Amino acid sequence: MTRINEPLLQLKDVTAGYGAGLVLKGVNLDVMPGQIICLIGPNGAGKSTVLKTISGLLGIKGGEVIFKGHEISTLSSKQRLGLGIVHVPQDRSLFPAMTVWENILMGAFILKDQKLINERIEQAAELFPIIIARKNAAAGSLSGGEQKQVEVARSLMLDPALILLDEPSIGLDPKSRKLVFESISLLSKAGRTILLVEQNARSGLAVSDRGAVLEAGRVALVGTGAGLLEDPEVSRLYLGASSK
Amino acid sequence: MHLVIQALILGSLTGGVYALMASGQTLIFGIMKVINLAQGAFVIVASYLTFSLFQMTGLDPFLLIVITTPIMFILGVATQWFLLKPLRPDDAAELSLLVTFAVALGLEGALSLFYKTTLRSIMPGYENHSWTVWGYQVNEVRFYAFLLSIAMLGILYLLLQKTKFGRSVRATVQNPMSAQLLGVNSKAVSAFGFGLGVSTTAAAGAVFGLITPFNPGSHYDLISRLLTIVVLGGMGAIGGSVIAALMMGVGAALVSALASPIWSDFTFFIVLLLVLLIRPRGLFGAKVRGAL
Amino acid sequence: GTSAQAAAKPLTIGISLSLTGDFADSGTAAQKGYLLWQSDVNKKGGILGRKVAIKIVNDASSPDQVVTNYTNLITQSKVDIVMGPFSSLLTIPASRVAKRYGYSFIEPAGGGPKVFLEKNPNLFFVQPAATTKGGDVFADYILSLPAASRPKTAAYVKLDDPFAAPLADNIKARFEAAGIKTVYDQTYPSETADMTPVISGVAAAKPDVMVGGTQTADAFAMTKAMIQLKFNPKWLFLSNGASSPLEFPKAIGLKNTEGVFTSSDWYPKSTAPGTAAFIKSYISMYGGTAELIDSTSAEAYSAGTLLELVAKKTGKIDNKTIIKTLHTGSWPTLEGNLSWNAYGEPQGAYLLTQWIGGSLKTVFPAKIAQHAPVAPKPAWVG
Amino acid sequence: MTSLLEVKHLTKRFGGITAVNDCSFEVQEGSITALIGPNGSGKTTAFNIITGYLKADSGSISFRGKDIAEPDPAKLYRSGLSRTFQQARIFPEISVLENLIVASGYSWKGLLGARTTNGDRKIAGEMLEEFKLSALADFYASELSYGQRKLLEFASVLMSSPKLVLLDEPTAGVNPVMIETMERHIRSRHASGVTFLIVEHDMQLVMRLCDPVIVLDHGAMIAQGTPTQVQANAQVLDAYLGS
Amino acid sequence: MSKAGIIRAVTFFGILALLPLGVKPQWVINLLIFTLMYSTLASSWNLIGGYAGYPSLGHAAFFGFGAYFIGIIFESSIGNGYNPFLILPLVGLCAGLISIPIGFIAMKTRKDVFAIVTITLLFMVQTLAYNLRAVTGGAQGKGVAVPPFDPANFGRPFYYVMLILLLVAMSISFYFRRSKIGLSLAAVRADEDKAHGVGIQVTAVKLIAFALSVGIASMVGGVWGYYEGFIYPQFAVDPLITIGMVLMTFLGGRATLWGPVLGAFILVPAQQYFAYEFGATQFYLLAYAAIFLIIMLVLPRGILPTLTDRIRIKAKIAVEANK
Ligand SMILES: Nc1ncnc2c1ncn2[C@@H]1O[C@H](COP(=O)(O)OP(=O)(O)OP(=O)(O)O)[C@@H](O)[C@H]1O
Ligand SMILES: Nc1ncnc2c1ncn2[C@@H]1O[C@H](COP(=O)(O)OP(=O)(O)OP(=O)(O)O)[C@@H](O)[C@H]1O
Ligand SMILES: [Mg+2]
Ligand SMILES: [Mg+2]
Repeated sequence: MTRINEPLLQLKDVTAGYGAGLVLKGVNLDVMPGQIICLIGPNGAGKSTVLKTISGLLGIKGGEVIFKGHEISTLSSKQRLGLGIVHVPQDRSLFPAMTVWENILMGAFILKDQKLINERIEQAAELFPIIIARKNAAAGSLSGGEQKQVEVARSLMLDPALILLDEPSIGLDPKSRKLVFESISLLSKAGRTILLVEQNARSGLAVSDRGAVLEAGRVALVGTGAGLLEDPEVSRLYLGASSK
Repeated sequence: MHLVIQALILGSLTGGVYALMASGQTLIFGIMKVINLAQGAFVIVASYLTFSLFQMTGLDPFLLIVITTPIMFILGVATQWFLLKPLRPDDAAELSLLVTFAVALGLEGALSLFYKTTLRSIMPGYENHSWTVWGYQVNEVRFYAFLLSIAMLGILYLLLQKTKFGRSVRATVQNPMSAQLLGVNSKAVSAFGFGLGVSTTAAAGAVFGLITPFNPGSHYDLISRLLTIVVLGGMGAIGGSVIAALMMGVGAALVSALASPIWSDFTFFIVLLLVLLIRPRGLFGAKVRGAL
Repeated sequence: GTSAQAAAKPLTIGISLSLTGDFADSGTAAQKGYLLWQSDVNKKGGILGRKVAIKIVNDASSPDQVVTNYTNLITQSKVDIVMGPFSSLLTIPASRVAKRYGYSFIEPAGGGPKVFLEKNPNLFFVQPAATTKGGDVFADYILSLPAASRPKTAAYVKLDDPFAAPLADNIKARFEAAGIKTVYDQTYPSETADMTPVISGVAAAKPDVMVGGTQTADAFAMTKAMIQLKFNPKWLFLSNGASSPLEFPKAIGLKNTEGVFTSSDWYPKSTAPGTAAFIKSYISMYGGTAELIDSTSAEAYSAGTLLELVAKKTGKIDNKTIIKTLHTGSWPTLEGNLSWNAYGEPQGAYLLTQWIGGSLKTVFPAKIAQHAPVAPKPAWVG
Repeated sequence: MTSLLEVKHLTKRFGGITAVNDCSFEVQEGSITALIGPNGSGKTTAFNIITGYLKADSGSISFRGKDIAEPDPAKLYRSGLSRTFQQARIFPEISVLENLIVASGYSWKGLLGARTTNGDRKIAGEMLEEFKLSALADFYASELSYGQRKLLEFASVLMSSPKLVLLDEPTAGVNPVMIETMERHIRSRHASGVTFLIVEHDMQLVMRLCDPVIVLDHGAMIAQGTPTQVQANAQVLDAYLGS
Repeated sequence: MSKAGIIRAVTFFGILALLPLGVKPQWVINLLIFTLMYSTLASSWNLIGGYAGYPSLGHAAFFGFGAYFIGIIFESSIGNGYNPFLILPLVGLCAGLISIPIGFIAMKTRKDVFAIVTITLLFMVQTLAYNLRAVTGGAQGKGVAVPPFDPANFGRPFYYVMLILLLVAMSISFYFRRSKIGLSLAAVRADEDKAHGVGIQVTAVKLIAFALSVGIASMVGGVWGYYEGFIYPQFAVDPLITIGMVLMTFLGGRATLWGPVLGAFILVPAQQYFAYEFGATQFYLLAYAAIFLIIMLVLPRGILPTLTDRIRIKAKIAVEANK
């Protein structure tokens, strides 16, 4: 991948909402290739909504979503997936009545090459042994954290250009959380671009190249991950004072 | 004793026929979460199709299944695409009840226009043949239907559990949003799955037309039985619905032959109630962790 | 002036029929009979110079709709006369509406005991006898046989409805009194689609004669079950369904009909007055052959005929006249000579018919028989 | 201090998995006890059993000194035990405000009264204000974001007057600033005598707030003590915190 | 109640109460009787099927119970014709009492299973109606004595009784919406386990809703049996009656006050009119099905909820604009 100074993904004045009201009121955001960018902000600011407009779960009402130089906002989710955009949503996204194994296979739904699939499963299993250990368990019977682990493992089945991770650390125990953040760094090192939403903002910003603060449907602030972490104003408003 | 054994034979054969009808219903109800009140009407449509094709071509009704299956499939896909898909996902399960009821009425109306309401039977000449085995009568058509239903159920089971398509159907139903995110064309898959459920009525319709006289209104009697079988078996559990259909067939036959037909359905309903009270998810319904 | 105008005004007759739903089959047959009569009577110049205009509406086999329909016909469409519906179950609510507004109620299809218990003097049932007496003629025939060749044992299988079951029970009472042993007696509910378990029970009891109190679909299903189970009693009587010249062979195969007894009010070979003309005009209107005419059509046609006869006799056609006139004398129709008791129960008898050589033939009473009864019944063809 | 909740030899199996394995612990009245452990260690299952949503295979539970033979969620709630769910469970088809009112618990007589009284609205309104949800008061709860749902559920347990509150990962997905608000509420309730049992993976919060800390692994208790003790425990480091 | 609501209710009931005094044709009254009958049935079904989300398919069993109750007591004599109406509260009370153990058992299951359990109940009651011949007359049916009302105004008493029953059903419906019972039912509908867990008297409110619901249905059944004059098992305990009330409720809008009434006022006249006018051409089923599908596709959540949702969304935009 060439590291030119052109963003992989660009949101230009994106407006979107559910039903009639607007949740996103003109979001502008550039995501550079190979970077990890962390989106933080209060609950209900519209972070998840931003990710949905990128992956195509939600149509936009105005503005542009540009991926590799092309406007993609009219494409279906499947087409966007074909372009290499993978989205791991915030809510539980496993198929509860299917086994863990079938869930993992579903992650590779658009792949045809069985060998490649097997390889990827092996790689994912190294990070998250649970997908082998609980292979035949119904995914819905797993504990919250276990499910999150399977979800993250599932997202590794594809080799996407852009990964949208919506709070991957929710429900994870400290050990697994560390693993997840490590694998995010690894993915990025392997050339993937990652748009991460985190409430666990300190951990999120720490692994990120850049950070952005979303407030009430608009991007209020952008900066480097470290820069935002240090900013006392950001700390007070978004990171909480007591946590360190 | 002779009577009991004969009733057992009759009951299991009839149960096989119902299992065939219920298989598609189970697929649609359990896997697609649609309470399809039109399944009985689809069976009758298939019976008429077979009837007409048989009259026109003289081909064996069992052979005609090859032709009627794709037709029923398309009918199912069209129903899903134009009438069920537009429903909002939140209340689709309940509203599908209404839509499919209207579809059933519409089909009944259309059939009455074309065929009038005369009772018809498909009569290839062997429809009433029976083998005499140790003094017991085994009806040929029902026996074939029994085999056919086992084969169909096997195919359905394999299709749903072991293939990529089957996985995508189940995935779409269990979590449409995340199926979409993984590249499943959930709209097409839903339509296809519904079509599949309806296409099983092709075989069921042929068999039904062979063993019972039917008219456009015959679907009313079918639907409550199909629903009960599906629920008793545990919604979506294909194997469960076979057992339930057999239970119903055998139970009804035994009570009819030994006690009185007027209490046979009653007995079956009592069984259903007891099963549901002890196992609210039906005989084979899986217990899920749910929101805990 | 006014009388000529009144004469020119068509005579409107309102009828509600079950054209969809459970009873649609017979409802349609009745519709054919009514419309045929309308066409015939209008060809003759109508009734008393007035064209007959029949308004048929659908009750979809629903009792709510039948009440609505007769109320609408009488109070909205203001028809001159109403006639009866099909099914029989809808007859009672319908006849109550007619009576409320002083309308006569000539009805071709509601002949159950409760209909006559309504004590409705406006009602006239256009069949030879109350429906439940339909089997008496079969009992007459069996009991007319020499004691040695009579059946020794009998089975009764009957549909739980207001007509079929009492009909079979009437036969049973007569048989038992004559010493024919009952070896099987069961009622089955109307939604029984699969008759094989019941028939396997009958077969196990090995009766000489089997009496089926049947309606339509159940008669077909029952016969199919008998064929499948290879159960062939020496005498088989099916009260209804088997009497349908069109449907019965269609449903079970013509060859299998051989030897089945049933009872008829009207059938194509009937010698009742007007039959030939009726058949001719039926075929010219609907095509087909005489064999394909359902007796329900003849019943409906006869209901119309009664109006003609009343008008001819009295020179008037209004509800009061109809009611008063029909209560006296006897009235020749396709159904034979009809006369009624005070509450519309006809006082005649049915004919015993049997499927012989592919069609229904009268076999009893002997003096009008077209063929001798065939017994024992030949085996099923399969 | 006396123990408010006592769990003895609790065991729960699902097929081949032993989710809770002969587990015993106590929650002292007036404490803020933490229940921690790796994913799948049985914390939620223990909660589900204690609150009557699941039946234990064996073991006993006593609450307020009384043995609870057949835990029933409603009865337990009325006797002062309320909880939140790991995956926030709100009533999606009723409004955010009414979600709080429903959870406030009402008597038989109250059942016949008005759907929302002015008093209800005032108390619930204040609570929504605290969690920045007032603008959404009349919206369906199904329209909330993930974190807002967690906040709503948390707020709803504060609506009644419980003796013991069980919180299952209350802060997951909640903004750090809002976590502070939560913490404040927990402390103020605690000050007025409410006992808490909290499952939480946010160790900083646990260390700040809770004492004692109980650690589960594979369904069994492996450690118990003050935050500092637990943090230093080798087994805990290995199984849970990672070295 | 809001001012607009009071005006709406007073106008609606006012017009309906005065109508028979001006409108003489019995066919209109007859049509309105059936319309009011289904409005009441749908409103009563809404109590349990709409507010509580328990889709009962067994209401016709209680409807039939009411019909037979009246039929059995008044088989041979009814005095001045008004006695059957006076006994209706007793009918409702009995049905309500009977429903409590039934509901207690049936509502232990999940909601979709509940639908099947209740339809099973319906078929069981129908079977009993057929087979308990000594009481019900079995398949022979049971006649009710003919009321001695003036034919010119024959329908009027039935009309007013149906109207009163509708008023009762709608009042209960209104009360449900405005009381904590309604709020509790809404919670039960949304998440019953959780509702149980926050101390809501789940069983009690469900049983109250069920008992009131079937109590009203049974009273309507009583009036129906009397009006019809003759009761057969397959008509009195008829799945189509249940389906009718469900369809109307869904059409107008579940869990709303006016939805079920609206649904009935559209469907009943349409159905009866189509059957009367087009029935003979057999197009009636097609036309009926078509209307249905069109409404479902255009207003997928039922008429009222779709409309109020549009209004709500407008309000939401206004809120956003103010922010
Ligand atoms: N399905 C929906 N229907 C209607 N409104 C919604 C829906 N989902 C979210 N919203 C609204 O959109 C706004 C933004 O929601 P979003 O889920 O994007 O927030 P978020 O920033 O991801 O919050 P959180 O940190 O809590 O996950 C919220 O105010 C919420 O009320
Ligand atoms: N209904 C069930 N069927 C099968 N296994 C189950 C079921 N419920 C829980 N389990 C299993 O029991 C174990 C404990 O689950 P539990 O949800 O209690 O974990 P937890 O400690 O809450 O984990 P987390 O921190 O991830 O929420 C897990 O391995 C889980 O897979
Ligand atoms: Mg979010
Ligand atoms: Mg947990």
